[in-house]
Amino acid sequence: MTKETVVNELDRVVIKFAGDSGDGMQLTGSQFTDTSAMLGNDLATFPDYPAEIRAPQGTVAGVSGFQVHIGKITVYHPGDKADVLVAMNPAALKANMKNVKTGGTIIVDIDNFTTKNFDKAGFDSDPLKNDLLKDYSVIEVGITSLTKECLKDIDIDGKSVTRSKNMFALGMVYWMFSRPLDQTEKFLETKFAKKPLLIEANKKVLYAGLHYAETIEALASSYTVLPALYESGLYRNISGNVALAWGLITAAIKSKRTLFFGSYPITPASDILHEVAKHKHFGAKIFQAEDEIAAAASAIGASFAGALGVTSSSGPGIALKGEAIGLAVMTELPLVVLNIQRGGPSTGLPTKTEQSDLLQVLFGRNGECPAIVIAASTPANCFDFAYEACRLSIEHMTPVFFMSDGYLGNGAEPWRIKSLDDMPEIRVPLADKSEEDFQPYRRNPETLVRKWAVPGTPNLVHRIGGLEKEDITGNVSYDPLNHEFMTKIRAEKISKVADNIPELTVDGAQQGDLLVVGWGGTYGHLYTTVTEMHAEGKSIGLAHFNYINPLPKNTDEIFKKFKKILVCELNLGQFVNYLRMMKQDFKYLQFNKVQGLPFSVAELKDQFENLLEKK
Amino acid sequence: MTKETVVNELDRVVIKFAGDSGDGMQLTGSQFTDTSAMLGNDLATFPDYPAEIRAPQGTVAGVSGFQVHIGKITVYHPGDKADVLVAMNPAALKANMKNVKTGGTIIVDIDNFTTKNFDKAGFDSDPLKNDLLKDYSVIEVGITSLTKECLKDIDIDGKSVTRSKNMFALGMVYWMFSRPLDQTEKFLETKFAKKPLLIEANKKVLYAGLHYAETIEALASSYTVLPALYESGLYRNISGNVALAWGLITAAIKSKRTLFFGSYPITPASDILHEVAKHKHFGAKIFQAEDEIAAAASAIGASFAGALGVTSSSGPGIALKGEAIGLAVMTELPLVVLNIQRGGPSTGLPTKTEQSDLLQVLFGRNGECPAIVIAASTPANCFDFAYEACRLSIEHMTPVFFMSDGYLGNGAEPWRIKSLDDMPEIRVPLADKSEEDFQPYRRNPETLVRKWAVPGTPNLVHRIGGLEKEDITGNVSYDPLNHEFMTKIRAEKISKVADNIPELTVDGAQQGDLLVVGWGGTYGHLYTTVTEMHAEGKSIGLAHFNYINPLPKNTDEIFKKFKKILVCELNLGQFVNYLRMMKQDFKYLQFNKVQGLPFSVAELKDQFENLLEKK
Amino acid sequence: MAVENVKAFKKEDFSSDQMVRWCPGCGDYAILRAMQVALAQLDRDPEDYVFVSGIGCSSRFPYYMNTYGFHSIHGRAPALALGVKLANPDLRVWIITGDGDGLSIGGNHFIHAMRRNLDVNVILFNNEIYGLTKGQYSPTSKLGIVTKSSPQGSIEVPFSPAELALGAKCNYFARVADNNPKYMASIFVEAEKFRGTSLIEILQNCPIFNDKIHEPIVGRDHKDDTMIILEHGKPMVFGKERKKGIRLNGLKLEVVTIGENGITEEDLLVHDAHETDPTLHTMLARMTVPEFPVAIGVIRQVKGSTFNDRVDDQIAQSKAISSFKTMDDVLRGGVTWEVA
Amino acid sequence: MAVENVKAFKKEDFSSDQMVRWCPGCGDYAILRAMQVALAQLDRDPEDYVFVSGIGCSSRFPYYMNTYGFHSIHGRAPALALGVKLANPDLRVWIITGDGDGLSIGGNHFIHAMRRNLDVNVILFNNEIYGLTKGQYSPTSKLGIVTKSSPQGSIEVPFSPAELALGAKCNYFARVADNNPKYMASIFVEAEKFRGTSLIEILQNCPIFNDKIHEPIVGRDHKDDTMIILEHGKPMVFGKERKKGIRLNGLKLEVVTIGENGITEEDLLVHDAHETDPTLHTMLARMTVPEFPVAIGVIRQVKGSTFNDRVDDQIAQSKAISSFKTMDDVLRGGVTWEVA
Ligand SMILES: Cc1ncc(C[n+]2csc(CCOP(=O)(O)OP(=O)(O)O)c2C)c(N)n1
Ligand SMILES: Cc1ncc(C[n+]2csc(CCOP(=O)(O)OP(=O)(O)O)c2C)c(N)n1
Ligand code: SF4
Ligand code: SF4
Ligand SMILES: [Mg+2]
Ligand SMILES: [Mg+2]
Repeated sequence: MTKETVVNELDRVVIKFAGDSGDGMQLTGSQFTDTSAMLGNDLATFPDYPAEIRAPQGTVAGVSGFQVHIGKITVYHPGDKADVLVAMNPAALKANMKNVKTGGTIIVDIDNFTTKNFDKAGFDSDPLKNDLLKDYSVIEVGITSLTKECLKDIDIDGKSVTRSKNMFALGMVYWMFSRPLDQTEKFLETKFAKKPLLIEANKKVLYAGLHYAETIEALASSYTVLPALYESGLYRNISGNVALAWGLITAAIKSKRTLFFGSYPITPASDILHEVAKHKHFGAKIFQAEDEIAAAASAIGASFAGALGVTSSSGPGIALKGEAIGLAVMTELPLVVLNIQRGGPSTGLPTKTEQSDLLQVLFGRNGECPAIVIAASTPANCFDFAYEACRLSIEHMTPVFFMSDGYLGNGAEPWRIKSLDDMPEIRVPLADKSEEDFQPYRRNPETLVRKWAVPGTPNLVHRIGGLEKEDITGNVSYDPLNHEFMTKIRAEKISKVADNIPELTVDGAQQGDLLVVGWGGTYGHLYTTVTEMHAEGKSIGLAHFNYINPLPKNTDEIFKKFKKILVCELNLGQFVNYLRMMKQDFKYLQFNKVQGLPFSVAELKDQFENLLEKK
Repeated sequence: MTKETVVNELDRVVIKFAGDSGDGMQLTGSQFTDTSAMLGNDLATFPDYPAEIRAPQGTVAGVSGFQVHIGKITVYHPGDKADVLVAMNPAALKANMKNVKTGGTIIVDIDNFTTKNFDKAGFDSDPLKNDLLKDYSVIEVGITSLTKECLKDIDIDGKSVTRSKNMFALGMVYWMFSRPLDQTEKFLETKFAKKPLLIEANKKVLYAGLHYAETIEALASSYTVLPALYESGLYRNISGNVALAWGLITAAIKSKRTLFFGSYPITPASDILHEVAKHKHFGAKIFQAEDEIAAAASAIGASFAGALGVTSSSGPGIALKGEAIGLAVMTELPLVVLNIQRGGPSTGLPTKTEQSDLLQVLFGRNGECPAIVIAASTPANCFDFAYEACRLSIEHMTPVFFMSDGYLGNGAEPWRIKSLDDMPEIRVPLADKSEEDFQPYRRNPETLVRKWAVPGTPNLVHRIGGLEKEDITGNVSYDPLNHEFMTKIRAEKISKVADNIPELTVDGAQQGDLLVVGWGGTYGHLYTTVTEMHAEGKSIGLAHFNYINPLPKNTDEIFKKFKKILVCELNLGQFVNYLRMMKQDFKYLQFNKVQGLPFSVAELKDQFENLLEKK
Repeated sequence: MAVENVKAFKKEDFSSDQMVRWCPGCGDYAILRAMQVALAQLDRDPEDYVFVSGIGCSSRFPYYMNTYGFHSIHGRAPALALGVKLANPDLRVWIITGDGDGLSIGGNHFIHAMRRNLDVNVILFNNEIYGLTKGQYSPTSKLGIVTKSSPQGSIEVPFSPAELALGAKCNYFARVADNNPKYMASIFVEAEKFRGTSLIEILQNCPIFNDKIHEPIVGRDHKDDTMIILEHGKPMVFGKERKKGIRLNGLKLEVVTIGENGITEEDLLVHDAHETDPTLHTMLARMTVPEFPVAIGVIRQVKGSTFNDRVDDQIAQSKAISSFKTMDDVLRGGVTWEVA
Repeated sequence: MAVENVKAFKKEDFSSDQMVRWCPGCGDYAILRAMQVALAQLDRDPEDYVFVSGIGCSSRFPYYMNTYGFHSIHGRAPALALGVKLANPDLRVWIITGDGDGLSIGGNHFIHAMRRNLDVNVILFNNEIYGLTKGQYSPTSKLGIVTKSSPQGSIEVPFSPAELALGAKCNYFARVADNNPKYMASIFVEAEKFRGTSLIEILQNCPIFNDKIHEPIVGRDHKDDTMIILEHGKPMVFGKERKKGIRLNGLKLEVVTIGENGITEEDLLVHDAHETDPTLHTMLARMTVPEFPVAIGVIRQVKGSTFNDRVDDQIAQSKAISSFKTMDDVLRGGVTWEVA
């Protein structure tokens, strides 16, 4: 990654509430502000009222807005573009959509998206139905009707009902940014001290909004890395899960394989299924399975039959796939397993981000059962690493785990668009019918890869399965020495993948005092912090891993060049422990966070500075 | 373990073939001998014919036997007691059963077990139906009828059919000891050179026996550790899986919990299910589930309702239980998970022993999901460690993995019988209805254990689940800091278990040149080798781990006392890698074997001597 | 039915302190209320109930009941509940599941639960969609439905929960709509009294992701003609004017009008929920609009021994005949020897 | 039936070089032979077939067929086979499973396979026992059976594979006994020609762990009276003298004797395997000894669109209407901007 980047952190988030003058947006915005202030955030706000006192309802002129910029670290201005826009009607959308970051989240009250209102707002057609908002994460909610429904048992007038719908929007935003409700509750109690019914109603709607966001598992999709210095080229905005889906399709086309995608919905991975399902025109076979096991097993069957078998899930679903993945290891078939991580253990925190499935994908199978593990590190490079997962899986005839997380998957960033031609060749180790004396477990002596002999091909008829295989013939074998041989060769085959992946690179100082080590979705924050500090003259470098098993060949070399190594992860220390296994000779420090949130630059800087001083 | 032990290794196995004079036992025995000789085994044989030339059929006097003792290392005599007895009729059983090691395997041709034959042999009743063979692993096979069935399409006379049944027995024993068939095939070709039908018939039966043993997953159940110096007391012979089952029942009785056992059959764990199913008289609830997931989930439900929930399986089934075990971690309920390991990956080698599921049980779950892991190390101490698994699971309200393997589970050894009174107290952290302001996630400040509040109890009504819990109340919480706090407390709770387990002890030298490290089922071989070498004056000690997570507190202390540490395992190095994570400061050497077989003393000695010399 | 409530519980006694988190207008609210009303009519204390659920919007249910509750993992509630019930058969166990939770990932546990006949109640919230994961088609979604995961329409033939359950040896099946909580409560009460697995399918509306999917059946303005409430021992009459009925014609059911073509109530089928042969129950459960009204109420209710009783019987039998009285008897049984 | 075999295959062409490992006398041998005979009658080359199995004695089957084969993991064969078939719909896919593999751990995939109607064949080896793991009761074992895991007798009500499958929307169900390989082969040939999921239950004997369990049905000396072979379009006659028949009486089946009480062949049911309503098929499939003969042959055979066709239709439709012709169109579609 050559481009210069800056981080837009979650703790420097910009939210814009916009609606008609009567929609109570000022109040909503200031409630969010006050609550955030109580949490100790620094902030800057920018309310903008309509020019006229009584602007015509539903027009752009009548839109009232409140922008708030909050941050853990000092915030100097109300923010340029919003991460989240709440648009209570089409006019509010029209007035503010240009000021939403590409990839940002837009919450709209669909109840107000009527033809009449489009007209008033100056839209030609329904902006939710055309391509206009393609690059935003749009959450369509019937705020008005849900508010009404919520208050149907409370005896207040219709106007009060309508007025309280801003609380629904506020509740949703509170959920997305994990804000407590007590400040606003107190506010409501004071404001409506004499109208207890209104207190009850407003609170009820506030909670309804919060719970609604929880129920529909609404995620804040702001992402960290915004390229500042662009290379020239054509750009688009892209979210991690979409980029990932496209990477898979691209790899299938390039390798001339049918893409088979078997999945069972789960947050935050479902969007990949939704996205690939839109692209059947390339011949992709999409299967929404009855469960995760069927999803994995079907992908293995498809691979056996010559397709590119892919399966996706998040932690709990990946746990269920372990046995099937073992079968793919034993049968040495391609299989791409996508793990969009979320907070664990168990059901955990489905909508929060975490990196705590690393050891599971490395070791969560019975027996000696090695698999390739790679991780994307930005939303856009989900495209590249999804492609890479397919390439490695096919070229090495073995399962590959592709690791992402809720933060990457849902986040978006500008992407310099690649073309099919930019992507590396995928060498498919197909056996063909002219094969002489075909043996299913004969291997390429260099890569140790067996050939892919696809059903339907004459001359290659053979049978495979989960029992230990005899070397070369692939027949069932209980022979002790054969078992040891095969166990070792399966391990060796995976370590040889190191010859087929790029070396590790370092950002910032190439040697010196402190090497920051990270992997996966933390790249944006680590990169920003390290390069900023390096620019300030600190002896600090960043080695960020996309390839985890096997590790890049030059890992030792790089580790040797630094006095201290600090491994930063959103878990209790899984990669650092893996490094202790694989590279025991180095001493590792670790910095961990398990809050369902990404790192913040501020906390990282703190850590790094501390360590640099201590030397 | 204070008693002195000697090893009876697989490669010093004694097999006795016995039948009527006409049954061809001499030929069978010598075939086994020749085949073993060709494999490079040292051996000693002892044929014993009936005294009379034509002893009456079916009587003890008419029994013809052939004993063979084979070994990788020098064998000086045909062996005392047999590891495996093949008894073609009741008389052969009668004549030889005293000379089978307790816990040994007896293969009988049930077709000959008729009342008439019992009489002739001098049995009062059917020896297969009464308690007589309780302490052996008896394989009942209809050898005669299966042979007939097998040859029904080959046109040879009845006598030739009957005569070839010894080949069935031989085929079975070949399977059990992984012998190749070619030597015997050649022999048959020569012997019956002029009668091609007999060649075909005998070969067919030989293979039928081999495949039959494979199909019914016959295991050779010889075990290694035979106590030589007994403490005084009452002894019995016991196999690992039976000891384990009894340990569970004992723990349930001691803790006054209903034992709930939920399982799905799988080799080599099924026998535990069969054994507990025999003991419903203690109120145990046994559930043969529809699959492993249901087995685990049902055990969790039972634990929630106040029972001692246990589930058993082997590697592939454990893979399936991962998600459910995560739920038990999150809900902090007792759950004992028994993993009787077999050769992997995938279906692998179902009847062979291996230690390759360690990393799976340590890390095979999504999220930060710690569990206690302990391992038995001899068949008899499966009793103790099963009990211990229950104790720790209840006292610490958390899942415990109990690790055994096919070798331990199926093997047997003499056991100095324990009594309920010998077993340590189990302190059940029950909440009772007088609890004031009960909160499901309030913890014991020392152990961090929450209380077990059992449905049906007034005043303790509460709800739990897999979503992250709020500290103290146990309500669903998405709060970032609470999540970090809970994640850490779950980890800390498990590390505090170290206060409730014994320290690690060392056999042989207490300090010095070489510390051999092992865990689980390899104890017998490691112990024998190390103590023999120590007796010879070598500076060598053995630290064998039964407690794996957490590690005993004094682990560092012991590691420090040796110059070299060698970790020996039946896998590619899982425990050693775990030690590299947990105790990074030490350097580890490793010795691994992945052949589906236990270590042999010879190969261990070789390794150890090499290392001691190199110093 | 004679409802005893010697303890005079109120609905609120079964209502937990947790805030209910479903979307406004969700059909789940009515089900929750009906359950609280139902349990208040019975005489068991809150601590005697355990609500076990999987994952889904519906599976949040246990949090809102002031009883013991377990919000478990996706699809596994029947297995978990089996452990609860066997561990303590005195507990009254309710399984809460959705069409995705129960019939997709949980299908295996579901069918095995049916054949075992454990004494539990299963409430299947059938909204024909995955609610919690934001609207993918489920195993009960109609062929052709456009959802997030089926942009061109679903290509899966749906299950009928009733047919599947009856094919799996289910002994008790009832169906209710979410817009009649009072009637629902009465069915809950009945189910609770039935010894064995009672399965209740609820036609539940998800206003957010699959709004009005049951409207052709449950819609206020036509429901009398599109639903038929079956009552054991009563003729199968329905319709606003109660003029329509169900008759058997060979092996087919047909809708007839009383008074037309000489048809009288005598010609109609009389509902026999207790018939052991499931043939007619399956046919009734299979009826669907527009041809037929959808059958509501207890369609099948056949007594049989329960799994928990069978487990306990074997324990009792085993206790009676076992020669082992204490664990030490076991440990010391068989061949032993003394070392001095 | 007209069997074309333009390629003149021999049974041996479908027989692999692997030694068959089942116990002597195992019913699996006959099934293997029948399969080889059946495929030899058809005109597809060995490489066009894929046999996919789970785990169990029965699941060893693919090793012995000279075709592509996949011995997968326990219970998951239907899911794996779905991937094979969708990846290449030209392949002829056979799923081999056992009563444990298919109905215990694999129950969920089994029922979902039934409703989807993928064009594959499923052979269920029903020996009412777990063979490979040495004899525990299975989901089809009879209540009360004593096995290794049920020393006091099994307490589980068994599934009827037919009822379960039909309840799950199965379109093709046949049943055969392992002691009539010729007839079995003819059914395999028919199933292979059927487009959709064909389920064939085989009453298979396991002489080692559950010997003669089907004897009351298939025993040589009485089988004419204890089995009825159903043929589409033919009256339901059976018995050694072909004097017995099946008649419908209200909603119940009954066995009648031709010539007694004035009964003629006219009174008997005529088998209609093509009837879409599964009611009668379910009743027929449910018949069991001693009251009834057990139905053998193709009990249900109803055409419907296949899952693989539906998948391919959507792809074709999508190709026809999509504005994206190349991947680059997708990558460059939507809002983009140029940086110089
Ligand atoms: C193992 C696993 N896989 C997938 C999910 C994601 N998931 C949660 S609920 C659900 C479907 C819920 O549908 P349904 O049971 O119909 O409940 P509803 O929300 O409609 O009430 C899915 C797929 C999960 N939580 N765990
Ligand atoms: C995940 C998993 N669980 C359990 C097993 C053990 N297992 C192998 S086959 C089998 C049952 C086989 O029964 P069935 O399908 O009826 O086949 P049969 O041997 O009777 O032909 C079991 C429980 C396994 N291999 N994998
Ligand atoms: S998404 Fe649907 S089912 Fe879920 S709570 Fe909302 S309305 Fe109810
Ligand atoms: S155990 Fe039974 S089913 Fe398995 S091969 Fe032997 S006879 Fe056949
Ligand atoms: Mg649903
Ligand atoms: Mg079976």
